[in-house]
Amino acid sequence: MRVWADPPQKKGNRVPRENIPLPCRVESLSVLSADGVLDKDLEPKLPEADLKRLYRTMLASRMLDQRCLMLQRQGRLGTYGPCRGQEATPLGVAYCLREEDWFVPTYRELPAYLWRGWPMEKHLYWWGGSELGSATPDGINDLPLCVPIGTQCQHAMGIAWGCKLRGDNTICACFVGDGGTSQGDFHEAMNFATVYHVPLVMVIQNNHWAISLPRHKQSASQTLAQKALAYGIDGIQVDGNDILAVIAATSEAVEKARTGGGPTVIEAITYRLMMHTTADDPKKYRTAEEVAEWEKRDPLPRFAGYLRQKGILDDDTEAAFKDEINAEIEHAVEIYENTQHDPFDMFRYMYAEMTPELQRQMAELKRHLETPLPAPSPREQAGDVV
Amino acid sequence: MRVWADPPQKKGNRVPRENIPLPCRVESLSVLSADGVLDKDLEPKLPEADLKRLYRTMLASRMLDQRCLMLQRQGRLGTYGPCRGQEATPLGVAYCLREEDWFVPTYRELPAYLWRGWPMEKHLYWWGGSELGSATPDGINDLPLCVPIGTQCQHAMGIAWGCKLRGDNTICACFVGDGGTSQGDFHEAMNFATVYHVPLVMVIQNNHWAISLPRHKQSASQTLAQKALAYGIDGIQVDGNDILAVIAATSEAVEKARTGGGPTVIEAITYRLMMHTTADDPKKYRTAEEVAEWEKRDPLPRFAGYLRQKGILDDDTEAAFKDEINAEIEHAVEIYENTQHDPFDMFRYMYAEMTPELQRQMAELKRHLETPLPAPSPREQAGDVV
Amino acid sequence: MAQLTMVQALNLALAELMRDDPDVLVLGEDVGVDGGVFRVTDGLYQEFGDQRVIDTPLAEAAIVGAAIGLCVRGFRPVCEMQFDGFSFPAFHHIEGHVRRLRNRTRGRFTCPMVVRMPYGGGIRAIEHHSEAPEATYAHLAGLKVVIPSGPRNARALLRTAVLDPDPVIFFEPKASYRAFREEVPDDPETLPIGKGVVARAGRDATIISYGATLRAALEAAEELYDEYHIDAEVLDLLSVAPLDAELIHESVRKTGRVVVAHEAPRHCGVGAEIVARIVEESLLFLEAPVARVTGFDTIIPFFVNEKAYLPDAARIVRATVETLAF
Amino acid sequence: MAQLTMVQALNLALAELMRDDPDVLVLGEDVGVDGGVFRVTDGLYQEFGDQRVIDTPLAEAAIVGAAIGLCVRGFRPVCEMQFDGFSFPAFHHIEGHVRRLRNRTRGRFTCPMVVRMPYGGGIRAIEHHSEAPEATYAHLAGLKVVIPSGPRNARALLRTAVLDPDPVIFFEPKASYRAFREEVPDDPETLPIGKGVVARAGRDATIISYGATLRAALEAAEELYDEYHIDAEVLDLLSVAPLDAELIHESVRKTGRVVVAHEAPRHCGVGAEIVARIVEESLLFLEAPVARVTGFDTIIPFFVNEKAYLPDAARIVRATVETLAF
Ligand SMILES: Cc1ncc(C[n+]2csc(CCOP(=O)(O)OP(=O)(O)O)c2C)c(N)n1
Ligand SMILES: Cc1ncc(C[n+]2csc(CCOP(=O)(O)OP(=O)(O)O)c2C)c(N)n1
Ligand SMILES: [Mg+2]
Ligand SMILES: [Mg+2]
Repeated sequence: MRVWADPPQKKGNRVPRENIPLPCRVESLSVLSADGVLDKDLEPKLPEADLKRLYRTMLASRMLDQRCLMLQRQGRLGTYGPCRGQEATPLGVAYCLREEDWFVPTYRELPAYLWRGWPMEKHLYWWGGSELGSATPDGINDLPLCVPIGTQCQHAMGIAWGCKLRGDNTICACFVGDGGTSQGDFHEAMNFATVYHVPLVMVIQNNHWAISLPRHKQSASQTLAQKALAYGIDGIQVDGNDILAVIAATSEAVEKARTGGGPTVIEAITYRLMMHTTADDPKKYRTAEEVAEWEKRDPLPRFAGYLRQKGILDDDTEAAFKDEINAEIEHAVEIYENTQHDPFDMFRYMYAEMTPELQRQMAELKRHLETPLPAPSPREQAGDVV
Repeated sequence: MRVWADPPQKKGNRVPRENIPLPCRVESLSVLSADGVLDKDLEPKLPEADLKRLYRTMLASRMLDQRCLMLQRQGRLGTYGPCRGQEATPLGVAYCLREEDWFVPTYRELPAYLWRGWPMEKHLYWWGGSELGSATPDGINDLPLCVPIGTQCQHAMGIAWGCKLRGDNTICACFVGDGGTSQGDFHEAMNFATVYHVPLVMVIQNNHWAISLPRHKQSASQTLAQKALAYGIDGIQVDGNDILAVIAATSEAVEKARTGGGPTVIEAITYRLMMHTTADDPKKYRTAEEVAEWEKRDPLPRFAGYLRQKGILDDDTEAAFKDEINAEIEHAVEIYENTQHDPFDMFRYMYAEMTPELQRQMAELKRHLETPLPAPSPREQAGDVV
Repeated sequence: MAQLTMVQALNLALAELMRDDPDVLVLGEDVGVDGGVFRVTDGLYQEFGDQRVIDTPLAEAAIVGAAIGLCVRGFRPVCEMQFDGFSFPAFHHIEGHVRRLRNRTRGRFTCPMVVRMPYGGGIRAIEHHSEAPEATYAHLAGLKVVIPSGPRNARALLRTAVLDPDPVIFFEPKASYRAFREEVPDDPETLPIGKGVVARAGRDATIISYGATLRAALEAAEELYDEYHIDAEVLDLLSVAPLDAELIHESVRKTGRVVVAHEAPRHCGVGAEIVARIVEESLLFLEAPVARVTGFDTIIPFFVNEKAYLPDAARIVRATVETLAF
Repeated sequence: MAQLTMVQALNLALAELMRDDPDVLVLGEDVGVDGGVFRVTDGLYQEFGDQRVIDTPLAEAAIVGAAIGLCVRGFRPVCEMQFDGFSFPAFHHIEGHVRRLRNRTRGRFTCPMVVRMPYGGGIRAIEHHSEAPEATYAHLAGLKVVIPSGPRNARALLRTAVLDPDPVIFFEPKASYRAFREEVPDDPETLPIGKGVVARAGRDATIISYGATLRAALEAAEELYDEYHIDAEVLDLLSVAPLDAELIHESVRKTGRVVVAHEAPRHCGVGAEIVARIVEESLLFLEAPVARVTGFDTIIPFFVNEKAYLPDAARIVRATVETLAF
């Protein structure tokens, strides 16, 4: 019965098939190009005050980021993961949210945190090794920095689902990296999000690298936006260093989510200008030329140029911003460095009520830390004691 | 600094964007329709002997499946998961493989196993609760039935990758259910498969149900074939009850894989005619009408009709097949029911060499099973013993 | 009062909880229209609708991951893992987030969720449907791990678990799902998590167990009494994290002889922790080594050989008699 | 002979193994061009190329899942999990397949893979980068779980692990990665898996430890000797599955006093298993309760408070002195 031979095959020419037209597509959007050319048709019309505030926040993020690198080098902070060059996307997305909306970051969204009102010292606490940095301030609807790649997509999907079930008109925005799209969690979250049609805006920050792995080795797909097609929704690619494009795309996605239109996938094209973290040496895997190329597309000067052209920003304002921000940073560093940390906190937040065993362990540690070691024994010689 | 107001939004009209054309598409294929209409242009030209053997295998699968249901009802088998109605896809796929190719099933691919030479008693062992059923026979390159949904995709991807690294011209075919596509494992496996361009044929058996969950609640995408687009490759949907279409699509995918063209995703549209397993009551979640509708598309009579029309099958041959198969099944049941199982085997296959602790535990069990319990104690009264 | 199986008792508990609190949601594979593959959620979909009893796509990580988000939004999700063997795709969420969220955010966000799963062997199942992974979860600080042994305590503990402000892994011994019925009172009850009970009082030896193995322990105790005149005390732990050390010490200090019985593998199992605790605070009362009657350090065999793996009354009897003879 | 750090010694072992056997592959995140975030795979990509040293996309389940398939095709994959906290997305493959494939197929297919991961605290890392999950893996029958403590045994054990016909979880104590150097002989060595060693001989008490905590144990032993005239024996287990029970019994029967020290949480940790084994076969030699000096049953604190969590020499000294005073 078991006879093996190659089944006959039409070599080369494909059996003709019918094309299945799909209602979803992948598109791209850019408003303000790297060399400052503005597409006036697409330009979102933002109030001057907002534009100013956005710029100030982007600058604050840049300066705090820079300061953190310095603190790290001075041994005053732990390993640090900078976000330089990626400010436009998180900031643009945060701008499109309401205060009561929910925001789920990965770990490179400092400008969004600043925009949403996190005090700067929180950032220092986190990278300085304290849970104070991940204790979301009361009244802010954000999850804290948290690094297990991809998992946050599921949490954001659950939050968005909760928003829908609560019916309170809130939505959730979530960030994930190009690397993060390879995780099963990303896939499962997008599948649930589309099945339950929840108000989720999933922003892929494609910064071209996942530590040392370049984007083209992360996925064989032409774009990351097209991951959306697997779930039957549109994908969109935006210039992630162009805050105007980010705002244009996100505000539509937020509006769609809020009005029952379900989730959106936005791929924001950007670039990590610095090392992955201070423990990383990017020279091992990428060229200085590549980085230089992307320096030209830096979102900060690009945004500044736009604002100056519009007469919203001038040297005086910029200088005033810098002074204020420097003072804010100094203040935050002072708070950070003068905070006492209580090791017993490790026992206190495990459960609403401490278990008997944890009480016992806490007492054990207390006794150890507070009682000196027993006095050296009077026994004559080692080995004779038992 | 923190001022919250709705950012201005263009209500309703979308910012114009550029479409990104993608080089991949989703297509569909059917050769022999449910009512027996044949698309002569698409008909794969198979040798008569092969067609006969295919039919005989399909019939054998159907009969063994039926017999297993009966054995289960008689308490001679454990919970059983039938594959009635889904025979065409696994069989068509197995037909396109060479003996030395690799085959990774989920748990409804009985006809493929029979085609690839698994003795029938293996199937009985597995559903009868013995590891003998999952011990792949020597010389057959198949993974055994194994139920953690989706995980097999990763193993198949790894095998296909191994095929590529070995350079031995082999490929791997893998099955996954409609439910299985929701698992992160499916996504990660397809991502790796496309990144490493491995010779993998991933067949999604969309049988419309994952236990009680209908296909449309499993994913919001129009097709499951379009999951392929997320990885930058084509997807194809075939009529999975049409063995000719399955063979046409698979043989191309196999050829493509073998010649370095990388992975393919095939969605085979089929239907689970019976319960999920014998522990399941499908009346709780689907209508008799729906099942009746799919009975009409049963792959077995459809294939029979085609063969009869071609003069390859007649009543005599059919009757002879049935007699032979019945005898084979009887033989297998006899082997199955007369096999002694050694509980100590549980210790023997944990490691190449048994660890000291396992030896100790095995001795403990041996002593327990082979030594009678201590004689009742002569102590006068409970409670006085210590 | 009604005579209920454990499945019915759990179903009752869920219905009561969902009636009491609109924020209690049930989600999982086949929990809705189908009522769960073991029928624990039977009828809930009909009573509470598809916004509260949710049939999910097939992805355990997403079920638990979504539940984390739902907790953040103030819900109390009860997740079902269809079988013990299928909770592991969600393991990185349970390990990495569920048990940590309160600590990470210093209490700002918490995870008052319950992850229910049928648990253990003895139902003639195929591979991956008979595991007992309680030690795996008990080792993860921040979780509570509960294992009822009968209909009445199952219903009471599930209620406590859902009302608990912290995450609870709730193992349902599937061999006990329909094995026997118990009187279950009309009004909802609770039982404290972290407290065991004396399932049978005795003076000569302590048999410590939980879950489906408790029945074997009780059977063994009867046989020990009838055949060997040994009056064994049987403890039903009900929780394996936290562990009721007080209860254990009290009994051990009385009997001095201990047998621990569970169906999970031995190496680094809950039995080891029980021994370690006894040694820590009751060593001087111990008159014999503590015997561990457990599943072996193997894969639980497919069902034809499963009986040889699962601890039964005979193994417990032998161990107890030998412990007394030490 | 060369003076190597553990990172260098591990790197050497991998290079040697890859030179010996073309079927040995290394795969993981950033293991290739970058040489691994801890540089354990440094230079391998350059020497062996991208078909054998493979930078994978970011998905641990796929790394281990692929490795299963590669094993089926006869390769010997060495997978790197970038940190202990990130092995759990692959947990369902390790639990459900890696440790079961031999048993499932009655030996037809096997998983001779090694899953390496940096392990434990003490490097001022952020959350999820300092965990010690050895008990979680040790509880899974079918795996071997190895934890070296220094450059020389790391290199020898990694060699044994890769040559082993069964899957090995290989924990690399990251606090010891560069903390000190050791003489490493020119020729490849092996050390048997499942065998510990006496790291310091002594008569008065037994301190059982492994991994990075071993250094604290040795330091404690020095202090005990110098300050308290207690001559402690220190055991380095090197494997936690299988456990070297023989070595433990031998020492315990000599000293009668035992302290177990590991940085993983206590509840259902490896320490508990050690106590249970001692009680099983050496109870009568025990003159005092076995003290467990371990991480607490909490989330290991972010690094400013990490020191209070990790067992150090002082905690071991105190426990030993108290055990002797019992
Ligand atoms: C589950 C998991 N695996 C591995 C890591 C280690 N790791 C931290 S960041 C990173 C790369 C992430 O790349 P990407 O998602 O592109 O984000 P980016 O760092 O570029 O912002 C890796 C592998 C992790 N944090 N979580
Ligand atoms: C990881 C995992 N979760 C849950 C289950 C329980 N289960 C067995 S089959 C099944 C449905 C599978 O549906 P599908 O993939 O469509 O395959 P089909 O049964 O239709 O062939 C489920 C949920 C499982 N086996 N594995
Ligand atoms: Mg990136
Ligand atoms: Mg299906």
